[in-house]
Amino acid sequence: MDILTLFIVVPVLTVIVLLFVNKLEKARLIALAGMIIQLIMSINLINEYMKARAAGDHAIMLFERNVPWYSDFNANYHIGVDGVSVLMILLTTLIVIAGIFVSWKIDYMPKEFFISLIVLASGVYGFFISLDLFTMFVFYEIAVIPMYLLIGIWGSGPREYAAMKLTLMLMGASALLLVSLFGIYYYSGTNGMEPTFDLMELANRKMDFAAQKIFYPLAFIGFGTIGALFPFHTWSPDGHASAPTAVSMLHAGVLMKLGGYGIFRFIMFLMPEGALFWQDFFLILAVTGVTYGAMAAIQQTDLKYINAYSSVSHLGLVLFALLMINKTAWNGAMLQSLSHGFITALFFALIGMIYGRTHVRDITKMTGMMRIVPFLGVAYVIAALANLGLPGFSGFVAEMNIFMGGFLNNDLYKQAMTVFAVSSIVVTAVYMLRLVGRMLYGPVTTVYTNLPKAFWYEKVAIGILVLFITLIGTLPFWWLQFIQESVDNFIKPLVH
Amino acid sequence: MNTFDYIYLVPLIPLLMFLFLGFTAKRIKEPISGYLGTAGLLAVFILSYYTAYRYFFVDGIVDGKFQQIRVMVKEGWIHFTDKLAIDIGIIIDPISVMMLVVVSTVSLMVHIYSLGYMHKDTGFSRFYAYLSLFTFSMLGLVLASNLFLIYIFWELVGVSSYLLIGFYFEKPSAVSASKKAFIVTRFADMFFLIGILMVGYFGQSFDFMTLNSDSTISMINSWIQNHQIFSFLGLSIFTYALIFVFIGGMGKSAMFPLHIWLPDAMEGPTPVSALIHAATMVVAGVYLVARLFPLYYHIEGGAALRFVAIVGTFSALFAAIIALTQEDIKRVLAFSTMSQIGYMMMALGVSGFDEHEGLGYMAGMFHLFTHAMFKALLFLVAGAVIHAVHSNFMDKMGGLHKHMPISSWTFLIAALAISGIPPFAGFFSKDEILTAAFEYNKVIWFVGFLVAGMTAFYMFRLYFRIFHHKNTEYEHPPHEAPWNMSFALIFLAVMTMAVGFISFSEYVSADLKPFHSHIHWGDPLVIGSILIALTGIGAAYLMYYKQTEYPAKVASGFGKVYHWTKNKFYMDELYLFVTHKIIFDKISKPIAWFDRNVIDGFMNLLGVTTENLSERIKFIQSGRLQDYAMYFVSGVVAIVMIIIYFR
Amino acid sequence: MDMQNLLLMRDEIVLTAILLLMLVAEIIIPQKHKKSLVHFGLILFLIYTIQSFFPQNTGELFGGSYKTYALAHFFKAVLAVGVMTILLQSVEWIEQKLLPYDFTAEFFILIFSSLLGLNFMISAGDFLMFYLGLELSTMPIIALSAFDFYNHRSVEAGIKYVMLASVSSAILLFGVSLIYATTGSIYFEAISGAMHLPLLEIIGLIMIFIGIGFKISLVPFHFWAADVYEGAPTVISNYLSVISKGAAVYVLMTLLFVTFTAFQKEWDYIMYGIAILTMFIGNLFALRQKNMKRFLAFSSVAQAGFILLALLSHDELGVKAIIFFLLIYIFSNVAAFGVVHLISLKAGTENMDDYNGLYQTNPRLSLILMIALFSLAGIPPVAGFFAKFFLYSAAASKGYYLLVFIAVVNVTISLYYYLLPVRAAFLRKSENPIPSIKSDFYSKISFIFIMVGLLVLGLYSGVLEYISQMSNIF
Amino acid sequence: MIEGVSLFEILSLTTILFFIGVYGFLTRTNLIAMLMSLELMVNAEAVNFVAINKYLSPAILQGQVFSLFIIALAAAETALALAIILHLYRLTENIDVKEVKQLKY
Repeated sequence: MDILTLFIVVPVLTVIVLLFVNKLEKARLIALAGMIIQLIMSINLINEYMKARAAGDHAIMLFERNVPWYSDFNANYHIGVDGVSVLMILLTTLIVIAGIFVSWKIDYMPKEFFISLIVLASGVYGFFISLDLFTMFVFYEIAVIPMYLLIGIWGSGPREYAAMKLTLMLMGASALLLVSLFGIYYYSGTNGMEPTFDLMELANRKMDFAAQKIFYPLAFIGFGTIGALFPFHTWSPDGHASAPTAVSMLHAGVLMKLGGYGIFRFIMFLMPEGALFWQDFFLILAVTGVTYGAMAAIQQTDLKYINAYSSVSHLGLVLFALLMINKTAWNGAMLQSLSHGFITALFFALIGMIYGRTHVRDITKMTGMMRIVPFLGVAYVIAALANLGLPGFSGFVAEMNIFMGGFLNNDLYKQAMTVFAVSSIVVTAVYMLRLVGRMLYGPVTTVYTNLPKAFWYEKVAIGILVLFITLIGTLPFWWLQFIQESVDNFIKPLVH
Repeated sequence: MNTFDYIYLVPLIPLLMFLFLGFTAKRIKEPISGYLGTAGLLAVFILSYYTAYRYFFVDGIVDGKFQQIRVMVKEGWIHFTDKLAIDIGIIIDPISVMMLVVVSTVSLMVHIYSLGYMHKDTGFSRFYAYLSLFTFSMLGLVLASNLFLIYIFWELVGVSSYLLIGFYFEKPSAVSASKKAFIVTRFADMFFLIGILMVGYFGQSFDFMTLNSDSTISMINSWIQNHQIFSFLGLSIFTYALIFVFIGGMGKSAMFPLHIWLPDAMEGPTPVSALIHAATMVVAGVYLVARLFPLYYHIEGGAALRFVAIVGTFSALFAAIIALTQEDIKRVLAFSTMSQIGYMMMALGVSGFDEHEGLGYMAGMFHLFTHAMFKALLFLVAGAVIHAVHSNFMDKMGGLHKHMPISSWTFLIAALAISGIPPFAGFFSKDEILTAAFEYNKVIWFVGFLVAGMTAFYMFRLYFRIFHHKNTEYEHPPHEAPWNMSFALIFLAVMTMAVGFISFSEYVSADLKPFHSHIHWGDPLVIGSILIALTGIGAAYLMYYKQTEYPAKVASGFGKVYHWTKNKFYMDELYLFVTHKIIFDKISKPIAWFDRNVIDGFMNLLGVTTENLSERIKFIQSGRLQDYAMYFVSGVVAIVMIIIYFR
Repeated sequence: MDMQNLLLMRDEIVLTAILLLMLVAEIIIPQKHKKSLVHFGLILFLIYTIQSFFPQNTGELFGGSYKTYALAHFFKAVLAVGVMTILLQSVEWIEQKLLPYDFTAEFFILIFSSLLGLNFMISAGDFLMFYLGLELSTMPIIALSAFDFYNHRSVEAGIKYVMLASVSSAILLFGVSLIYATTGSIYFEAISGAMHLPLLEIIGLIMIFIGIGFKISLVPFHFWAADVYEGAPTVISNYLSVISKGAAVYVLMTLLFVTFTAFQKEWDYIMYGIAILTMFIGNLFALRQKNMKRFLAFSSVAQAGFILLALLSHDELGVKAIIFFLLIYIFSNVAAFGVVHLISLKAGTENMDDYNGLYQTNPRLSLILMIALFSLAGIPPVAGFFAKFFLYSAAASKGYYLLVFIAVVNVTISLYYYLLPVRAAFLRKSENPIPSIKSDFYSKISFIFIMVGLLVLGLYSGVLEYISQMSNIF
Repeated sequence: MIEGVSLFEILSLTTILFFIGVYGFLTRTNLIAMLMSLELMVNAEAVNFVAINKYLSPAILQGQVFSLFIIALAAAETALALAIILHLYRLTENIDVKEVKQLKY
């Protein structure tokens, strides 16, 4: 059992154990225990990874393991990590832990809740470690489908509708992805070679340009949909609004990152000419998404909708950066994925906590929360500031990398696009401060005067997230060292 | 040059203080937190003055030129490319050291002052935490050795200003004011950021010493020569980069038209106004231009610098006019601040580069220095008055001279200083600005000249109406401020009287070479500026020393103009219109609608159509056996037909 | 023609034997012990199932009108397993509904004979054998689908089925006669040797394929399916939807890939269209259904459409994909029908709305239902995903990317309605949910077996490799 | 082998017969009548086989054997169908196919 497979085995075991308990107290402890093990393993993984790199192991992927699975399809269980995936795994672990703490007091079907949550997580882990398109796709779908139950059962509002819409849109997107996977697979089989799903193997084979032109957009939209690419983002507002807290956290924090990650790891890497061919077109979509999401967020009054649209805007930046094909921007993209993961998770956690107290998510209906729940209030202000890209928090470093990278392209069109994207920082400030001003500041709403202060488990969850937001924001070079080398490897096919 | 290695302590101390106070804000109560904060600032104060001494008098100057020393704290905090990186470094040169002195002095005074002013305030500890945060950011800003680093601290001072303006966050006006301040400056910062990106892209560096070096400048200039196409309205793209950077400065320094946040910012506690919105943060724009002065001066023959001059001059005039008519004393001071900063910008704009040419530059810095002192003093006095009277409005005041003499005298000193009456600080700096302007352009000089008069007038209008004018009956008679507040006032008053006599040009100059400049007392310019100031004061005396009907007469005489000025030329309304009526209603709302109804609607439409379709075609499955058989047979026939046809 | 050769048709012989034994048992077992007939039948069939896994040497009999080979043998075993699970699930139903009327033995006999027919059909070497197998497999099921006496729906199902089946077999026969006319033989080898595709022959082939398509319930020959499935006893619908359909697919595959290879080009056009039609029609009709049996009927129509994707690639890959899919499809569908059957038997409802809040009262059943439906929808890690994946890749390998695209779009549609029962069972709540159901020992066994199958078959690639060893039938 | 009658004539006859059957099946509403038209189709094929056998490959008797089986199976089919129809009659006092439409949509 190698160091990476454990990341899937442990959740599965956790689920199996969970099957035999019923009480909330037991369930949450078991779930937590399983995830703590994951955390230890993640930290150990980072440690091992740094050791290996320090020892001068410059392989693209480390800790590789390649077990033939469906050998007559050349579909292998091929896993391995590089800097980015290591960080993504850490992100996942932390957010799942935070999610467990947030849903510490979940009353309705707790066992099933934690089971689905961890199944989802295991899918995500698998996605991040897999180096084989087949394996990747399997894990991708495993990660997507539990959302239906999670939103449908524990959600609020029009949960059935939202869950169905989310599932169908994501599955439809993955359908597009599937088609282009077949394209990649069979076009790798030309000139006498066995077709293969193996990423590293495919990298050595040159895919036909005509084919790339067809299959790249399919794949890009397939991944883009879960990454909230502009016209295909519409599942996310409803989905987030209806989802229970922990799920929104995990979904916006981790699941939506699958899009950018997949494009970075698989699509652009395997279809470079296609990427360059479609670059300008998708760039327009991405930039539109950035400003559009921010603009739409101004009008929202529901906390979760504000965040959903802000996610559209910020993940738009990830896609934008990926499309600005150069190293700085890509560093920014990956950093932004991490940063947005933590920030948005923090947001949804806080929203969940406030909603749990006031049972209202409409910012016009509550004021002066700062006085009532100071801890949450301060945390919310921190989250807001981090989200609008205040230096010292993770958002800033990521966005600066993205903008700088975008502007470094020696191409007026891209620079103009960058300027466009930069404008989003103002709009972000507008809706964030509007939210803070309306909800946290101002005179206290008397209805809510005697709400409970933050509980210890809530503080733990928030603490974890804030800690990492500041860690990224203040020590970007530490995180970038992981990202850079992986970006250097994966951008090679695209830059000549 | 490792003599300045300790310098990183200067910003570090307030940072640690902020973290400590921030985390313990609940537990540590007044006044311990206050004392802690002040102690920290005292340390900073001492360090700064020591640094100034070391730099200016011991080892700053090498063969007749002040050295620019860079102390690197963290190389490559972020590596964009191998050339472009955010290095966390500290630059030590005349202006940064000078700013160091300004910031630490004013900040320390404000800390001491607030011990009294914020007494018995629920957010006492929070206040000191914020103050430390701001001081940290401001020190970082002045010491930053890297354009991007300056942007970082730029944002940080912005947010600490936001927090401090919104300090009384249960007051809606304060909340909206803080929001306004942050968003307007943020809007400017967007241009700043774009400017930075462009400068980095063309200049291939973010480091000030590299950017300001002759090699870079010549490189850029030659680039401009070879790429005429990259120009717009005859100015090259790099000039626009500089202008964008300057727009960032306009935002922070409340230059027209981005000044609208400054008056509202007066919602914050008065010490904050003194520290942030009078002495330190608002001059960041001036400092920024001074930082990049070689670029501004040399690129395309200083095209960007002309823009600076024009903006500065206009803002100076614009603000002075508005200040004439305001009723809220803090607003008057705010507009006077704006006007004075306009002055500084003007000074930089009209400045040359080397030796005596650089007079304007020197004068601008000098004015920044002196202005910090007396404007802080003015605000603090205003704070003391408000503290005593519990109101911001002049007509609630009057005849306070006998109640609070210290305040009155210190205010008088400051007022004289700002009006440019010798021997007070303001006179020297302002006079040199006018001299420089005169050499550069008569119109600008004349505007400056006019503004000097207006300044004198509205300052003394303020003075008289607060301290003399009429004998208002107060329900609980106002009394002199407590010792700690008075101490700050007196200290700053002393500074105001003293600093004018520093021969500033010995230390600060555009090309870092000290030169000698002195006042020609016989010079008509000097006489003129003194005279205009005196006339202003005289007019104020006539109109406001005693209650007279002149003011009403004059106001009615001006008629509409008066109303326009009183309403600050309706700038706020204009902005409100643009943001709410246009951006929110005409752009953002439609987008939100579009998203909910068109895009989302389309996705739902897909689902609905599918269901409708399945409802529509259900008749096929009619349940009638013979229909099925019919379909069956016709299916066979159809297939056969197709095959026959396609074959 | 000695015993040794005769053993080639061991499966059929054993099946016939147990069939006769059943008959005898029915006669000799006294009235009061009739109950034991059920166990007797089960045991007999278990024996058959087990033996069908023993290896068997291949060859042909009766001058090539019967031939057996590894894949055929394996597929018969698969069918046997399927029937076995169905029988296990139907025990309780038999005891409730059939014992009183003393129809136990008949039920077993009919099922066995139908399976016998399918076996013959699978290993038919000429049209006569094929036709006999077809009829032999159809008629008992017709009888069974009308087995639920005094229930108008059941009888109606019977009538519809018998009429349409006869029409289709008539058309098939006509086609056969045309082929016979053009090639002068009814033996597959001879025919494929003598084929030169005059129009008459093509028409004949089309008629034949349509006759088979009727059993697979391809659009527009699927109309009987929904009605019969709904009307017939659930056990029978289950059998129809998986066993006879599976066998028919297998036969179509062999005929297309091996025998009438000359006809592939023309047929592919048609199949392309039919596949799209079948998927869309099946899905669109399934969307609306409230009756679970009808719902599954249409879903299985749509599934048939997916199978055609693999039929478009005339190579080993296609064979592999189809056999693997059929295997897993049998498992998933049997599971789904099993749950529906159990609920309709115990709670007397087949309406989806009555499933609301099922999870609260019957967590296990709802889990089984969910896994089965996920497998049908093709969601990992359940086996169905892998089966579908290989179907697509079989089609994609021949460059039918557009068709694959349409197929995955249809998967998305189908996902919608497969989630509806899940929604009812898990998301919805209800005041009077279906009371907790105590399932009997046999169905427990079958469910456990199926669940293990569904979860293991996909993740463990051994099965596919085993199939691919014998998938070279060309 | 009948003198003066070519295979073509016979085949056209059977084809006509077959389609008459189809027509009848589609039009008659009485189930029994439908059964009869079914019989027509099947018999047409039986004749087909015999004739083709006789004319084209008289050596091997595949076709005739086939037709024998067809007849047998047709009988079986009819029996089954009749049984069910009878059953329907017992339930609903008529055998009009138009009434058989409970299961639909």
